[in-house]
Amino acid sequence: MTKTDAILKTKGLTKRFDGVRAVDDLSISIAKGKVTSVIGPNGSGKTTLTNVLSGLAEIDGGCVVLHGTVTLKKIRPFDMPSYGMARTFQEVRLFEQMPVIDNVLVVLTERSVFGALFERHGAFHERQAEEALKKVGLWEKRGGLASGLSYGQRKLLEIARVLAVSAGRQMDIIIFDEPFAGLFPKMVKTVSSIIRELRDEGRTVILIEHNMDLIRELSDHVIVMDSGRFLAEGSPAEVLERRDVIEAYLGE
Amino acid sequence: MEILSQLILNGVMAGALYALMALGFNLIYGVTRFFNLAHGVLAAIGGYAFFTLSKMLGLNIYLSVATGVAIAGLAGYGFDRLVYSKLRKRKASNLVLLVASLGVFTTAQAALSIIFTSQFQTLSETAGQEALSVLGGVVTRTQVIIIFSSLASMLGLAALLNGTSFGKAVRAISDDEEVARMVGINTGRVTGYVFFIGSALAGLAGILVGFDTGIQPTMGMGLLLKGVIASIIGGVGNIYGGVLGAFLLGLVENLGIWMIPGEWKDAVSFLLLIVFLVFRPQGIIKR
Amino acid sequence: MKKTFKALFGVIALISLAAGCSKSGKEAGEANIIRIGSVGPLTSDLAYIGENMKAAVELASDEINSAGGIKGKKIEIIYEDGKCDPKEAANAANKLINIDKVTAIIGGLCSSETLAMAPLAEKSKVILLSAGSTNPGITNAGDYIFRNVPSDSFQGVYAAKYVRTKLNKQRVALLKCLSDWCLGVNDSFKAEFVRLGGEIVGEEAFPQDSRDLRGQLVKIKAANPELVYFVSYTEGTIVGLRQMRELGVKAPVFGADAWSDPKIWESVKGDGDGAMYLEPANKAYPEGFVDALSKKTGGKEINVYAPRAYDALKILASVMETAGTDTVLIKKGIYGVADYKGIADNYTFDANGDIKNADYSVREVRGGKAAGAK
Amino acid sequence: MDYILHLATLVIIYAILGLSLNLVVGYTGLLASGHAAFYGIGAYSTAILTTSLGVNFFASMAAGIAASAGAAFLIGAVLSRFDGDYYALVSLGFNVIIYSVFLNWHGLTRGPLGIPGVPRPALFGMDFSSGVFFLALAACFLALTFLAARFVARSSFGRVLKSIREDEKAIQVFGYNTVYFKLAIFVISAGMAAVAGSLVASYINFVDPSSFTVMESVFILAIIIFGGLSSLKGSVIGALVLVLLPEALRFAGFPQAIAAQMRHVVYGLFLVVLMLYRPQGLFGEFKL
Repeated sequence: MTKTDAILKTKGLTKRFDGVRAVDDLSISIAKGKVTSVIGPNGSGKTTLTNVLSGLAEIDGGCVVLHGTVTLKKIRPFDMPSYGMARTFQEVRLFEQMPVIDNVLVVLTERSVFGALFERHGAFHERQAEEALKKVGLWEKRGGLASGLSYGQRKLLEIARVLAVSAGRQMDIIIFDEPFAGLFPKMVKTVSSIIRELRDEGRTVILIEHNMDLIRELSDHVIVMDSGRFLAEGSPAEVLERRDVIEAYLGE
Repeated sequence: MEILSQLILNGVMAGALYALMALGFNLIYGVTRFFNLAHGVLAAIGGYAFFTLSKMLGLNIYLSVATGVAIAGLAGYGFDRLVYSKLRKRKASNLVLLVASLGVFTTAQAALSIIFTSQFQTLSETAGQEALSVLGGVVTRTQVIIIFSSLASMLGLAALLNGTSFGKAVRAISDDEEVARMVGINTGRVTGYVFFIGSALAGLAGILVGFDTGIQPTMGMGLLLKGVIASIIGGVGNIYGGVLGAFLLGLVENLGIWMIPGEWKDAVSFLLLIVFLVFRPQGIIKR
Repeated sequence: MKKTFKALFGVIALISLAAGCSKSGKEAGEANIIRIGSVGPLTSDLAYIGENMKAAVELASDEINSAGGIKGKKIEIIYEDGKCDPKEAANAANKLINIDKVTAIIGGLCSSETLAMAPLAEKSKVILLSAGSTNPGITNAGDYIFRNVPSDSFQGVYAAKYVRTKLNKQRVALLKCLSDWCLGVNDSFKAEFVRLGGEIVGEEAFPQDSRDLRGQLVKIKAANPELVYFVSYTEGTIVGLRQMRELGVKAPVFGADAWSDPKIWESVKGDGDGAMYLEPANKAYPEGFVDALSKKTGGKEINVYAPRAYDALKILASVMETAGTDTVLIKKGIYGVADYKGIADNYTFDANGDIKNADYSVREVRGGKAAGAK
Repeated sequence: MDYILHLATLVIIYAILGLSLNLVVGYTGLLASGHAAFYGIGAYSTAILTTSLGVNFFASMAAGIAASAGAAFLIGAVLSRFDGDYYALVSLGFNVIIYSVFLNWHGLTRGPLGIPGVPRPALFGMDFSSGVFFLALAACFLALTFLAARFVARSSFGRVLKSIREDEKAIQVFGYNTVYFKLAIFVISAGMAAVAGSLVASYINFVDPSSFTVMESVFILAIIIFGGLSSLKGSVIGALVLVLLPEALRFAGFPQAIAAQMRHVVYGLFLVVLMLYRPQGLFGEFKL
């Protein structure tokens, strides 16, 4: 991988919680147009990394470099889309007391206050929402409240939300935080085909995952974290064979 | 210079009362995570319980104080059993609890007015109190009692929380109720006790206010707001922070009116709250 | 949207029906009753005053009825809560005027209540007689609007003259509660006192429901006045006098007529000694009145407005003895009232419906009891 | 009949307040408990401008809306950083401060003396001083407020508000700077409340600080909680029921001595029972 290929890099990225370094001096780079899995045992800082990248947790040290040109020391959550990033959440965060379709429509609208105030949804938006919901198989459920969905369906709705926003606005980097956890096999298939499709469209996917089979199957590149630090990287085949990685997983 | 030391003394005295309110409020907030607005009316309940026992039934003054405090505690415990515990069981949001406690507040305050009329009553028998000179200012015996009971309550509560298994349970629930339940703590019962203790402290505050100035069914709202502000600027859910916040509030309020007219006192306390929320939202001591 | 309006009209129709029924029911069987409304704060911060006034009105109506009523008709008082809030008072007056068809309304206490009710009473030609609203704005509120409580200016001016010339005080501090009455009395005192060459060395106010005046008092003490002019209701006075003693404010205290409430002097005991205040000329309340009112309220409190509320109903009744229930005649009758000897004052109404003069005497507290000043 | 007209007018005024507050509490999920402050700013603007400067009622209402929105903008800049209990408390604190201003800024508001003699509106020779006409005028303003609220609620903006209510962080990640949205709806809502304030000042002909206390804010809050959060219809029905309930209780025949306090007992129990058994209110789609 050459330097110009990196769409997202972190340099010495650090995040502390009450003195504990959840992300510790982390320098990694994510290749453009590939699926990169970030793996590591529980508490290794993967989710903190996604939160830092999406502005939900403040950066305590280091920086993030996007597209090789933009250097960020502070990320505000609502700036994410303008950097071409979208994400899902590990613990599902839907707009519970809103209809399923509104959960998708809401991310398609004007970002400015005045724009949104005078905007009504056109057929255009609804087509996008329909497309995204059909892709995850929730179109039939569009009228019901999000809180009425099953666990798996809720995860799918989150993914549909990300699909809709990335279809409309050219999102280059999409972060999936444990999208497969708790899904039925059929749903797993849907999600993995969505991830492949995204890559085939030329988008960069960052995947946080535990399931080794899925990691082998989907990822082009794997980064291993342990205790907030960088441990190893490489192709799935070589990384998953490494002794130190296995040890990290099993615990010392 | 005399004016300054007197204002500081006044601030400390006011702070001691706010601290009693903040202690109970914070204790309850710590385990339930909701703003219990009914906390104010419990001060009035305590005051009136004492008034009934001591002035109307002629009971011994110490016995009356103890019983009055216990009655306020029981009332708080009762509100928890009848209303809040049911809501918590249903996992209602804390805004629901807030609104429910507002309903409790309104009902209980109106009930007090029906039973005791809206008249203002003074509890103190001793008129013409000799004031003691302290540091260039003066304080009354009642005020000395107030500050000592306030300090005693703080120390007692601190000892209870740090030295007993009950205290451990309370702290466990404050940290994480789910986990506390999993390790076998009967969270419902502990919360009940916490309501009793917190409300008893409010009742004590009500009785002391009665001695210092007097009681009225509507006295609760003012005390509550001061207690809440003290808790927040001190660090909500942290009883030590609440005490610090209470004294800070008392001092700022009293020193504030040195420079500006006294009628702005309430505005000053809320301004202090807003300043804190903007610049230090976690309060003096983070929980 | 449609449903909403349907529901709205449905409920309104229901209430009209209920109101209509109760009205016709009342008119049919009760021709021998004269209805009079009474509005004052029965809840809210000032409820303790409102309750007291209500008891006084009750006492007056009991006395009138047991003496045979007015021209053989009994009077029935309907009490409504004005909450010291203009909107609530307007609600109450609307209900009294339109549903109960009252001839007159005694009230309100707060000027806000009276000012909100005045346009309604004026329009429906219902007598409005306030025993507690001292706001100067009421003077011109309408033909049917009366009050048997002096406008703020009288006693402030009287007190200022007394303090300046009789007591010969030069440097005075002011302490007042934040109500229309306190402000009115205070401001007229201040104007007159300054006109007479006196000096105001400090002025502090406190919210009407505040029970901790220590901050204000510390500042007053530091101003080192020769006298403190202290305008407040019973509660503020009790805590204020006590806290003055605690803080060592040595200057003598001069108060307003609200201090004729014996509860103050019983509560503060020795702390009140030396205090002076104004009382309407030589009017110590008759002993029987205090006892009878205490029986009604279950307490000893008599605030300054209760006797006036009692007088208000008595004045109304005496006018109705000749005028009947025709409000135009009653109105004329009240304008003609001259030197009526009530228990709180001697009343003569002027062309604006205010009482004409107010004569005061100064009382001084000694040994926990008020007596005429030397 | 006048009594009915009077009650209908009050219902309408509170319906306007309910609608405006529901945009913040029901749609955006922020427990704003200082709404009486904006109601009061509207009322005082009309009272001051019409009595001392002789300004036309409608112009004074416009000025009231501007003043209220301006105040909301300033406090909202602070407030929008919070949510939950803190939002409730800071907005309540703001109410206390504004109340102190009404009470203590004698030069402007005449303090506790209040401002009497606020005129009824007149426009192009049309005089709204009679009860029926004033009711019609108030109804027009209610209709306008309702349409405006519906416009906001049905726009994309309204949907974003709901998503803020549900999960503010999650919607931020999709590119919405939620602070601006919270601020905007707060300002809009304050402007609407000022309309109700202007109406009440002119209708009662008198303004004083006692009408704009924290308890008044709580009452408005109770209206929308009862009627239903994020239901515009609910706001109107809530105002209808809660304004008329105490009036109905006047006829309920409680013993005279305790009637007034009994109304408070009933009203308090109402809130408790509602929270226990139907926290979304009558028509609400959103549970607190």
